[in-house]
Amino acid sequence: MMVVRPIQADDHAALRELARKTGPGFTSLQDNDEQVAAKMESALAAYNPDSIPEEALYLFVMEETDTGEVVGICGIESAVGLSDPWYNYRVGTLVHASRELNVYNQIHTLTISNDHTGYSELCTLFLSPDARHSKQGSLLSKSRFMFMAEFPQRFNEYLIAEMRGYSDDKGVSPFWEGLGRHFFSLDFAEADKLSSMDKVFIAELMPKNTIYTNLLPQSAQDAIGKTHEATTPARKLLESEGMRYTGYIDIFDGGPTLVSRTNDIRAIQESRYVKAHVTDRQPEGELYLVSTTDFRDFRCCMTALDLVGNHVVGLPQNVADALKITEGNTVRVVPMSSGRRF
Amino acid sequence: MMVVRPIQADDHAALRELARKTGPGFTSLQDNDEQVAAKMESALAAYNPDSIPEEALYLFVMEETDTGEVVGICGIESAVGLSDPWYNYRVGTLVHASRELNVYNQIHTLTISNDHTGYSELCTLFLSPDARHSKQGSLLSKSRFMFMAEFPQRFNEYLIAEMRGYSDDKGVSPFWEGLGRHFFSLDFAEADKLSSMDKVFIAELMPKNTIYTNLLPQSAQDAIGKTHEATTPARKLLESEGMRYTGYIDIFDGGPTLVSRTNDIRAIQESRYVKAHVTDRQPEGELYLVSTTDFRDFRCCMTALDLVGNHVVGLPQNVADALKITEGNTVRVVPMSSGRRF
Amino acid sequence: MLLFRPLTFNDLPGLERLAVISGGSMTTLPANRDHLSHLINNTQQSLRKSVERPEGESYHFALEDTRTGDIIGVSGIEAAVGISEPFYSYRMDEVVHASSELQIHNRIPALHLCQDYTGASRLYTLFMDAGHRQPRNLHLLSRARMLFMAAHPERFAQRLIVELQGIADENNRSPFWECLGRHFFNMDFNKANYLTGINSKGFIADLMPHYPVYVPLLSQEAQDALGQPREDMIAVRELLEEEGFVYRKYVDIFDAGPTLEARTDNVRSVSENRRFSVQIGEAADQGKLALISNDGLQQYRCLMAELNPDHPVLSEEQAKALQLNEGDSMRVLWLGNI
Amino acid sequence: MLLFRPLTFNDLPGLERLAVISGGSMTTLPANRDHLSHLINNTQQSLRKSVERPEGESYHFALEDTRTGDIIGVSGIEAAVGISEPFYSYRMDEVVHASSELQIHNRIPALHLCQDYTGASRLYTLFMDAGHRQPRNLHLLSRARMLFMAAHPERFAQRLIVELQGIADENNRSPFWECLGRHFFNMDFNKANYLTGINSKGFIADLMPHYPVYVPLLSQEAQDALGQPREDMIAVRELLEEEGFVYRKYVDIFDAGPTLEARTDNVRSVSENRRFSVQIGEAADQGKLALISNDGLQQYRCLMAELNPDHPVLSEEQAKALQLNEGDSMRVLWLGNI
Repeated sequence: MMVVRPIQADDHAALRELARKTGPGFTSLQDNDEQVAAKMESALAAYNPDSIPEEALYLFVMEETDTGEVVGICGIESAVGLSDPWYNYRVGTLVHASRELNVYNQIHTLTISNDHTGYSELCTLFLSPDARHSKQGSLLSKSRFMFMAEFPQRFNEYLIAEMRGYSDDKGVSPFWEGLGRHFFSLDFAEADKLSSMDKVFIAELMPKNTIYTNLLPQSAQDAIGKTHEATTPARKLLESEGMRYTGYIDIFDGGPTLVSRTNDIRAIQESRYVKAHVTDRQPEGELYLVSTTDFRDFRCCMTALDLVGNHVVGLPQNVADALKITEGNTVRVVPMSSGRRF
Repeated sequence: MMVVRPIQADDHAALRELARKTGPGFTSLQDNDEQVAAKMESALAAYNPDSIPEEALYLFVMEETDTGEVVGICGIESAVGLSDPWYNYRVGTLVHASRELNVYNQIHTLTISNDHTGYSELCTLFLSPDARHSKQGSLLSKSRFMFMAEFPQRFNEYLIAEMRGYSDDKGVSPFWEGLGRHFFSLDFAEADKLSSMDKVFIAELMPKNTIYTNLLPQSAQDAIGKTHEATTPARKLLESEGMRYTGYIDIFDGGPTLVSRTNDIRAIQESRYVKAHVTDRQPEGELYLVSTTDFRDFRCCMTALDLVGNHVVGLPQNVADALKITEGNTVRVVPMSSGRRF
Repeated sequence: MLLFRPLTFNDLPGLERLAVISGGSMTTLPANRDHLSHLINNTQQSLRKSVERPEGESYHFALEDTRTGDIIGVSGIEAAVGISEPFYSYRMDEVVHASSELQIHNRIPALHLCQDYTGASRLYTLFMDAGHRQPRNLHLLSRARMLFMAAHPERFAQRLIVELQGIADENNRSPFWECLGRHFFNMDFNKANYLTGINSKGFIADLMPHYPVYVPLLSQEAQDALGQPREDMIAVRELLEEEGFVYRKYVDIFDAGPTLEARTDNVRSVSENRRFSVQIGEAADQGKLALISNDGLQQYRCLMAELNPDHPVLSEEQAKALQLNEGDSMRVLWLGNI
Repeated sequence: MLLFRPLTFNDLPGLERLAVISGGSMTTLPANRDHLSHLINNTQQSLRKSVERPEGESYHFALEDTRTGDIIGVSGIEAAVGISEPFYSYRMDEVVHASSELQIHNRIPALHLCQDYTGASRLYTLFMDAGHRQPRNLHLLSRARMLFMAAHPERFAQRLIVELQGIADENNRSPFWECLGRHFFNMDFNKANYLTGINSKGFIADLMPHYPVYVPLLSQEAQDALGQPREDMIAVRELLEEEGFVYRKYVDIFDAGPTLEARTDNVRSVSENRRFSVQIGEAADQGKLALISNDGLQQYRCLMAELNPDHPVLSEEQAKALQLNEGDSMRVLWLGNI
């Protein structure tokens, strides 16, 4: 049984092992002892039941309960931009029109913004390649919404997720080539490496005045808000939960940021409390997310359910075991996917 | 029975009568022969089944079928800003921070934008005071979503609605006093009158550079995105359908613009086709919107239903009559309000 | 003899001919009869008006071949730009982008749409028939205006500017326009130029980029054109530089041609001309080249001739052309070798 | 006698005393020993350096009372601002907002954060002990710098600026700062001023408003302070205006005090001083007031005395103070009535 739960100190070796598998594109979890240790440390600090840190990184792992193996990781930043500014370009529209000349012109612009300051962020999602089946990726990603639904006071009113931007076969970003490159004395590879550690310097060097996109090469214009091929499934998943591209892009590669009011996320809005009735039956049909109400011992699984009236669900024993609950405990449930109400 | 349907040429007298009741705050339907005639004309042009005009004003009236009396009006602009630019201020955030000095400062900004160019707009909602009961205001407002669900190709991917901004007991807008006034040689009353006819001149005179809101008087800052008291119920209704304030405000009074992807509007997303089964029974329980699939003869009512399986609903005879449908016709239905799915 | 004098309504056909052969290369000289007649009318009204400080006046002059009566050139002065309608330029500023952490300090040039020259006087609409484009004629057509300014200082501002046409190819295609203006106007350069000539300029603010434009984002061709005059303007530029005009990184918003500026009082032709009492007689054998003018308004006349620097004497014909009599005062500007 | 000369490390205590009594009113003279010692060190290194064109050098001078050895004033020159760290000003431009339909044409002044003076030389850090603030001493302390510039033109830029302190009340509270800067720095003026003095200035770009600030949105008090010098700066301003400095609507980003500028060559004290061969003897009875300097670097000395304008003769004491011998060259600037 796959269960998602907060990371613990003794997950260090497993996390280190996972980091080995991520590859160079995955900047938030690199094959690097120091980074892993730092992540671990800040994540452990976040799970403090007695206080609500302004900036906390909540990290979760996905564990196969049969073997104890950790096969995935995901995270939530409670608030971005409170130490170093959080930068985006915002895509805007300006109409330049003259009735006198009968000219009407829509022009798109890019403006530096810190509009997402303080927003919560979905981050650091990685699932071991051999575990990428049976909707386990969806469980890993969406389990975070169950945690946010349970502990809303720890998160911002708004939630964002950054999608990796488009780059070509050679790994070159046309958005960077068309815009950023002119303002740097660095080549893409170097800038890319630096940006993975700290994006503040990019903002220092990027143009601060509004840019007219029609002055950029077509390839750069086309890359605005375009997701990297490898990230497209993640984008679809988040869009199905109500997150939307609203015109904010990465200042570096032009990749889109998805945004939603946290409470408008489908899984958060639709989830509700029920009493668990542990049965021998193995229910069939629609899959649900089921999570516990604990903080440090938060656990989330994916399973079919027996809906017994409005307030009770039947759960098989193996799920109850994975969640560490017993008959009559309160759990939070929500259907895995959106669907019709009537 | 109340039914909402497209305006027709012979509604002219009724519309003129309705306009008499609106009062001075309601700029889009004034007690003014010319304005009424112009509205009428452009609305009639919009209901052309053979072509899809780029800019069309779809106007609907609410009729009491028993008496034939017209008691309300509502409208949809298919696209704004395609002739004259459509202006907003966008509220943004900039972080000014220096690690060296240990200073961190969040500053809000106002930037002129035409970002909503081409968006569809909900407009011109007015219900005769004696008809303001029994959720008839909701029927009038939400019937538009049924029309948009039925004819999506006539509308933009995004939908906006402008809310009247805050003004004090004397009708003075603190936002205007703190910002706009400095850039005009006109007083508020005069500017207000002019703006009801044409907002372009305001944009011509308003500052084009980004404004730091912290330089404005506190009363003006407080009015940013704040709705006029009289408009608060309308805002709540639209928010319950998923429209959200996303930081766009009126350049004149600071009132919020609500935005949504058109397809994300609850009533549009959840509505679906069913076959009508006309019965003698008067159903009870949850209220639904029911609309026909016709264009010029589009009609929408509010009623309780009998859900018969997934694809059939039982409707009482008086509703069928009001909708001008018979047994077996296809209608679109959706619950009046959002609710739980499971 | 070539005589420099204010335009009159009789000049309309001649002016139209010049406008047509200029091929729309000059914003202020569109081949549009209404506009040209308006331009003559403005000149006549401005000359008749009693002026204390410069406002909306404009003056246009013809260079007439007195033998044939043909107008072979035109040039003008606008008393103060930006008064009745806005006057736009791009100012080229540098924006610094620095990262102390990375030890990078970039200076990025950017174009700012501005109205910094509002209130300045402007020399403009200089055009001469190709057949007469010799240095001497050019000097007469351009500098006779400065003598007019010297005679009527109250009519002009302390700051004087000239916009030189920017780089364009044989089809009058401006690389700067193609890269920048076209995106905002949706039309070709010639059309935009023509419309600017005949319309009020309010629409420029409606259409042109309002945020600064970063120079590195422009095409190389467009960057190369910044502040560069068209090839056939180089002689004009040299003439103006000799007069004391300098380029301060202001360029035309359409073709990026340079705007040159000077303090009006410091312009050589304004400050260095001298006044003499008119003597009529035998002209000098071996004189020194000079511009000679009267101090009139509607009667303003200027011509180029050789005079004896010690005892300048006008011939009968010259005096008559200048409408001067023995004992009147004349203004003389000694010229170098041209 | 009051002697003007470069600062040396022996001056540190005296300099510290001045910094303390200046009460933090001057950004460049914070009461911070490290910084002051850095300032002396820069002066000494700059004087020793062989310079072809101005870069990061800075020169600070002491006005010493030779009887007591006390330092009663300090003043400085920065060779080129904005080179090692950015140099910011606000430029006051007008933005035109016009509606042709309504026949409204508003000109709205706005402040633009800019670095337009990058590369210019700057006179700065002028401070004198209150007990000695007489016009003659002020002239010596300020203008002796210009003689130094005249002696070493290769060390300075063509453009020379001075920033005058802006309006502040008795508690050193600047109305402009209270209205604008405070919102962006979250600290009071004195602290910001102090931090600006001791830190690199990169943080200004991080904190200050980057978009133009519309003047009508400022408080009336702040608007009134734009480009106005503090009351006790008015004498300095007059001195500089006599020297040919003009205010071109650039103001300090903290207190909105005016920046004055001049072409270095045109500064009166730079252009009008003359050189004489040194003669030592009986001093003039009824001489004309003058500044006299040598052309040294580390040995640069300047003092004020009355000299016979026709045959300037130095006294033994003066010659010694100036480190000049009979037959050496000295630089003399004749002063008017002070």
